[in-house]
Amino acid sequence: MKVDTTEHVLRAYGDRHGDGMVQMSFVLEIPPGARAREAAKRFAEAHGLSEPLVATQELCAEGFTYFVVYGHSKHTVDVSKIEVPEISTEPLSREEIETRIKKRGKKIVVVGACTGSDAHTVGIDAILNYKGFAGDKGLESYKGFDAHNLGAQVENDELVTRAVALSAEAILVSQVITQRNCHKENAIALVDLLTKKGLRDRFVLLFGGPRIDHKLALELGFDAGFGPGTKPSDVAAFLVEKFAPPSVEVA
Amino acid sequence: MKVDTTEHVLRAYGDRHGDGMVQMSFVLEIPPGARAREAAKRFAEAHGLSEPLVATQELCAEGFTYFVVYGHSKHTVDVSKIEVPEISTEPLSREEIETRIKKRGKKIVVVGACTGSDAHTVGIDAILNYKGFAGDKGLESYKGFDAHNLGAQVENDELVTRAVALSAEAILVSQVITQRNCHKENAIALVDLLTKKGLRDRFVLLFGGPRIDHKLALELGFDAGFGPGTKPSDVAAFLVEKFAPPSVEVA
Amino acid sequence: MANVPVDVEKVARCRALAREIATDVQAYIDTHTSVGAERTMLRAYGADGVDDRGAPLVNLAVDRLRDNGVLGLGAAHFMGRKLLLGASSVQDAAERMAFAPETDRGEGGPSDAEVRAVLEPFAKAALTRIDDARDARDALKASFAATPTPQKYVIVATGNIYDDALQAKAAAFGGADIVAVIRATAQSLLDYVPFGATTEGYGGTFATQENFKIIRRATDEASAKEKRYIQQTNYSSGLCMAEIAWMAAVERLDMLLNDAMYGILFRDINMCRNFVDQYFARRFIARAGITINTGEDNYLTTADAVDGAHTVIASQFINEAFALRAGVKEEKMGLGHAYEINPWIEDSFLMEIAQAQLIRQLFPVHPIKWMPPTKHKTGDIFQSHVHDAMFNLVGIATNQSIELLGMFSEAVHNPMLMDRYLSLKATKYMFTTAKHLGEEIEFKKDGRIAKRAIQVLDEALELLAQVQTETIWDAIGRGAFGDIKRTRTGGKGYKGVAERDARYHDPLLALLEADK
Amino acid sequence: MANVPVDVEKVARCRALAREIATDVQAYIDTHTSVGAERTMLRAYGADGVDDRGAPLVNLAVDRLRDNGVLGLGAAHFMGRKLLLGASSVQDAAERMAFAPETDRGEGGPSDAEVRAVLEPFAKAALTRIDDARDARDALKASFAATPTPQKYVIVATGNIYDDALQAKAAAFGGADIVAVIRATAQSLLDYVPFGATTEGYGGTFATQENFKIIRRATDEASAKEKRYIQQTNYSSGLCMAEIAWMAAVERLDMLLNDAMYGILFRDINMCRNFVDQYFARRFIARAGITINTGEDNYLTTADAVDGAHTVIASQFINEAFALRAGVKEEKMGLGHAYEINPWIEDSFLMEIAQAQLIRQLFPVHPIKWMPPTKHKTGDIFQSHVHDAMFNLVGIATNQSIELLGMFSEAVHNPMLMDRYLSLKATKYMFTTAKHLGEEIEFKKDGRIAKRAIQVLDEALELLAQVQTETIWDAIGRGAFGDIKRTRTGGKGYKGVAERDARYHDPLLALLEADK
Ligand code: B12
Ligand code: B12
Ligand SMILES: Cc1ncc(COP(=O)(O)O)c(C=O)c1O
Ligand SMILES: Cc1ncc(COP(=O)(O)O)c(C=O)c1O
Repeated sequence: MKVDTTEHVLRAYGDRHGDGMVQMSFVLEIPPGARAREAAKRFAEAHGLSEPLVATQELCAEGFTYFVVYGHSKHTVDVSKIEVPEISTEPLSREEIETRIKKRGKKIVVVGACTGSDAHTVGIDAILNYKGFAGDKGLESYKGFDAHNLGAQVENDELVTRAVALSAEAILVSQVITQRNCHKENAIALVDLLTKKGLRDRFVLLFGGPRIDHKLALELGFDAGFGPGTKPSDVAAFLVEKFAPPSVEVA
Repeated sequence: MKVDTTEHVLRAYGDRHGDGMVQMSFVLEIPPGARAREAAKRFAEAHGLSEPLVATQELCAEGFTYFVVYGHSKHTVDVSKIEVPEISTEPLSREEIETRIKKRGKKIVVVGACTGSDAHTVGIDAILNYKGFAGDKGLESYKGFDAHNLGAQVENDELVTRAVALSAEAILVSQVITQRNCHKENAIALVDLLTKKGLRDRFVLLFGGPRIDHKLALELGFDAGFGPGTKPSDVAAFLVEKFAPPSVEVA
Repeated sequence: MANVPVDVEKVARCRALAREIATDVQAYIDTHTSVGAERTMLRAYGADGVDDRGAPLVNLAVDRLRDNGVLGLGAAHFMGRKLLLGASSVQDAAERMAFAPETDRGEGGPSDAEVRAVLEPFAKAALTRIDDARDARDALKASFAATPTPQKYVIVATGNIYDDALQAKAAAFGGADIVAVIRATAQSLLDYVPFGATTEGYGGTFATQENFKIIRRATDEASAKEKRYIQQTNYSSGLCMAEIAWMAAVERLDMLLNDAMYGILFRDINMCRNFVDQYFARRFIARAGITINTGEDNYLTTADAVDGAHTVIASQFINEAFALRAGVKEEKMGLGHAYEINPWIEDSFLMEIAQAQLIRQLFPVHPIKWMPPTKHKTGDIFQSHVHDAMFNLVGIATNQSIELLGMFSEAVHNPMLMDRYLSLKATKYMFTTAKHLGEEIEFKKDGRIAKRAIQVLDEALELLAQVQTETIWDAIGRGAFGDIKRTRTGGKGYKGVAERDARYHDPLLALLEADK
Repeated sequence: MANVPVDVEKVARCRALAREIATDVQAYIDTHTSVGAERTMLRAYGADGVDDRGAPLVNLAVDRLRDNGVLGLGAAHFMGRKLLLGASSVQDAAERMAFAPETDRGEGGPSDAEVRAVLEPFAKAALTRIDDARDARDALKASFAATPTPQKYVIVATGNIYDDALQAKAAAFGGADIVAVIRATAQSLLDYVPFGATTEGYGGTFATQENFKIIRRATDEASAKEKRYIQQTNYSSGLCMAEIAWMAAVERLDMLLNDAMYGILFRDINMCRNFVDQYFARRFIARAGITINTGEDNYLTTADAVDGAHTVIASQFINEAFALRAGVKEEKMGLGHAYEINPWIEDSFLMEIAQAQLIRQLFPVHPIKWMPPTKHKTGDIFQSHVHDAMFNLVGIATNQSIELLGMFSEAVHNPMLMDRYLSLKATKYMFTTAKHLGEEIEFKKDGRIAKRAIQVLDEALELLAQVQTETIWDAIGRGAFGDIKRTRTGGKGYKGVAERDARYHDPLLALLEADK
């Protein structure tokens, strides 16, 4: 863990050091007016804002008021206490990746999909397909990877069946829809399924999507999590560290 | 006090009834990344948000990150407990105002100013000058009012001197600049000054400005407060109720 | 109005090519049917309801035909037989189709002519039901002043139809002209339509006939309150696109998301199935006077919006050609496009203007539907709001017909009450402040905007020529649209397609096909 | 570039009338001085420091002259005498002026010629100090690529100079080209310049020489870091406008808010005082190569922006005429205007385009300064951000030179770190996405935009003709600008004005006046 500043206990910063300024917006079911303003102030105060300023209150639907409030938050966050698991893999060059896998002697087989009813393939395509993301080519473009993209709306069952059939070493799951945590449910169900089948240890399980981070992925029983902005080469590097560590010298 | 809904205990409303959704934005002195995301989450949680979603984190200055966070606020506000003093004056027609003052037998003399170092005259001008505000003509336009607008940057001392000299019955104070509560300080200083001089009871004291409300004005020792959107006719009606109540039948 | 240069010759060639592309597919459509199509016919004749496990009666009836290998005769054929063989009503006939112990192979007994004859009054009743809904809509609409364009279209998507109704009214209060209830993520791939009012759905709310009614009631109430006709829309897509089209027709919806190819590309629905279904769907849509919204905007979420601009236009010509074959009028074709260019590209605004104006000119009587930026949105809701503002500006300047409003929270969640309110407010502002901008400006000849418009149309023409040569089946196979590749027999729902028997005849379909 | 029609004849008449208006006032200026002007000369010669109660030495020295009724001889006269009578330095001379027990009435002793002679080297040294700062600025600026227009100007205003410095750097990081430190509300009316670094101010931070240095250091560091020249600006306004101009000159500021009439109208500073002071201020500004920003934008905060549009233009011609008389080059005249029309008015955007483009054409070589919407901003920060976006769009399309960026929190508070960051981000977006829009479009002949431009110029011409007839003194008296009325002898600071004695001569002023 790196510590970034000598000051660990942070307050919000707006105008002057330590002023704790934060902005909030919300809707309450009350028509605008003096009482609504007071309600918004108290609501803001309940969040720990002092001297809340109700910048605007507008009728946004019959009986509902939209508020913008500013206030000085009393809250602090002690960043020295934050231990976030981070993927420690250093970026590797394409050559390094190819060489290491070559040394290992066989391709790394990966299977990826966007699971459940989720049809957002752009993310998993970015990681797996040749085209890649932001100029960084996908796993398909590496000689060392054998990448199978099952596309969207793949049920966990089918994903596992295909992974077994292809003798995959890693399973890459993408989840974009997160309404009422359906991504978590889907992910947990996959881990459960693998565990039940006694296959959990056979695969390195990667989880990715705009609302995914490494911490969450670990909590859900995956081996790593990748969030927004992930590049295919990040994933390649991670897998190479797993399957072809620098020391490995096998046939 | 009117009660607007049968439900008194309000939560924020975003997507579904009772979801408590609120939006926050703030800056913390930490560079973006996994730790920053976690810091923002904890910061949001400290405000009572559950399942905080860090929608964005961006470097907005060296070492500082700007965050947008959404979350489900656990806080509620019980609006049945809110008693806000409200100016109870009903709107009066121009004729009614003029007739009542005529009956009273003498004009209502008012003196207004934007005080201290505040140079924002647009508000007080809107109330006092002929032109008025949003099509509603100012007090100057009424036969029953003798309105003196001292303009901007008027010191409390001078305001009192002029009010006495003009035999004013009401003093109208406008304050627009509110940085670090200078408007409150200015207002309190005026009330203190009048009290010290034994003149407090001689005047009806009105306070107005974009950050002023009736409640605040009363707290500061004024007789009434007027916020954004006030029309001159609101002020006229208030003053007429004070100085020429319907019953009054003097010469 | 500022125009971009458009070569009418090229446009005519685009249309001719698209017509040929559709003709090729129509030959297939006219000789095939599907479980979805046949379920629709049963519903239209009047069958309804679910069994105790929630399975719709029409599914039970049609699945049995498919399992028996007689789907190609058409469900009407069997319904007619049941009616002739003693069923007391359409409902009873459908129930017999589903549950009767004996297997009906559609042979023997009544003659085909008798079958047709017995169905005739029910077919007419079905039409009347649609026509009545259409007339009711027309009458209600006529009681209000016409809505100026661009019409403001917003989505509600809470998953709970009652929250949706509340938010729909809130949207109308905020200035919306059109309210869409977004569908639950899973529904497209369900090969049946859920039943009744629903309160649980991820990413949206199930499209059910009861839910349609609930929102219709809410929007009608909103119309009365706001003194403005509030339109309702939903999705005629997925494996039940035709059934939903019928439901929408009788529940008086005003618009439907309906595309000849969206399901293939974005839901991996089998091509054959999708082409057949879209035709049946559109026959009902046409009769009902519903406006369709096509889905070309989606291409720009998977392909690059600068490189893929012409694919949108090529596809619009194809969608138009398909729609014409199903009897849909140009005035009811809300061809889709979108503002999806990476906003950080220099002069991206100029390219968006070129595209929007070009499409406006290519489809002058069509109520074209314009989609907001989505792909390049991030969680920076403030920046997102500005991005939408530019979209709105082009919308008013190029007079788009239907504008789906962008939401500043696009990259975060389905729009919340406040998000929608603010979006509507910002749009009203733009449509007011820049009201006559389009009339005030002209584009430089040979300028960037003009050149871009010419280039995009040229590329669209080229693509259409290629698709015409290779057929749409193969074009989709190589990823011509949205960078997505699909095979002719792959994808979902292929098993639900059947070749029509030579004796296939559906009197209601025949009536619908008599239009135009 | 899209142009609005401009009648060059009318423009020439506007300029001629403005010249006459300024000539009338210049006759007054040339025969008067003020405490502020004289304090400035003392500072320029090298006097500095405060007494133990914080009163600046130059105030003590000049107040004494005024109290003695000899201000009309000019402070230089007395300084020269003190130097001739044994003062060891300029500082010592100023101290003697302030504290010497005997009263110097400026008569007897050294001859006027001797006085001038002794001051000559100090006057030259004063010029050199200014020129050195100017050269240093030019050199530093030349070491970076030129900044494209519109240049992005933001304000910092924490009240604490150290927080300001942090925020100035943050602004540069975010993309700002120009950083202004907004002044404390009270400072304009102080008849002295506070001393040293300050950490308390309402609504802004005190302008002091030390504070200028602190921000210069911060912006220089930011320049090095961002590899872009970051400009610094402050306010040469209020009762100390000339002193601040001098401080800015030697502290290497790049721009100054400086207007011939702003103080009169918006700070109720006496006209005579203000006209005299602005002349002295501008003489230093001209020499220092500082760009001025005039304040016509303010008129639209008190008057209606549709009705008052022409007052802005009339005043710009007047400000130009005054500035020319003080030796300021057109290339350094950042004439001010603003986007202040009620955004909910139909076609308000078109009127804003007309105004911005007209001013661009009327003042083609001037680095015109454009102000964002403020008056119609509310606490709805989301809507406010969109409003600013439209301002930015017009800014890039009409190629404004200096653009003060709007803040979404305008109606709420002085901009915070985040507000400024987001404003810069949105502006970068607009300047990129619509980069060449101005080159791409043309305005319809006889369209709304063209007509509006013609109307506004006509009205400006009419107003100038009227002001020329009645004189500016009376025009302000009847509220010609910003709906604000002021009288010739009313307002603050009138007591600080003195008629110049026939013997008034300031060698430094003479050198400055030799320019142009
Ligand atoms: C494009 C898009 C679509 C396209 C999808 C096309 C396709 N084939 O993918 C279409 C138009 C079809 C679509 C449809 C829908 N969408 Co959509 N869509 C989007 C949109 C605009 C962009 C998503 C995207 O492509 N991002 C770009 C990619 C590159 O980013 P990414 O997914 O984050 O991937 C990166 C990383 O996360 C990571 N990554 C991702 N996966 C993985 C996996 C692994 C293993 C690894 C290592 C890394 C990794 O690497 C990638 C590269 O860096 C977003 C809004 C937005 N701006 O975010 C909404 C959005 C995701 N959609 C949404 C919804 C609700 C829907 C619908 C359900 C709406 C409806 N009811 O009809 C439908 C149904 C689709 C379904 N069943 O899933 C919501 C989701 C809300 C939520 N959080 O639950 C969003 C946020 C929009 C909104 N505000 O409503 N959508
Ligand atoms: C116009 C304006 C100016 C003009 C003022 C011209 C003038 N002669 O008034 C100019 C350009 C000169 C100006 C200067 C400054 N301004 Co200013 N200005 C504004 C602006 C844009 C609009 C204010 C306005 O006119 N509103 C319209 C009127 C009609 O509304 P109103 O005042 O609320 O009045 C209504 C009601 O409140 C009520 N009312 C008001 N007073 C009274 C009194 C009584 C008795 C009653 C009954 C009712 C009543 O009735 C009115 C009609 O409904 C606001 C931003 C904004 N959009 O709000 C900033 C703003 C108020 N200014 C601000 C600042 C900081 C300044 C400066 C100090 C900046 C600087 N350092 O240079 C200077 C200095 C001026 C000074 N010493 O006061 C800040 C204040 C921050 C704060 N809350 O402390 C604001 C919010 C801008 C910002 N975000 O920084 N400003
Ligand atoms: C034409 C069209 N149909 C349908 C949909 C979505 O519906 P579903 O994916 O639920 O079929 C979309 C998505 O926006 C669309 O554009
Ligand atoms: C030209 C000009 N000078 C000065 C100021 C403000 O400075 P002050 O009021 O402190 O003199 C402004 C305000 O925006 C201005 O426009």
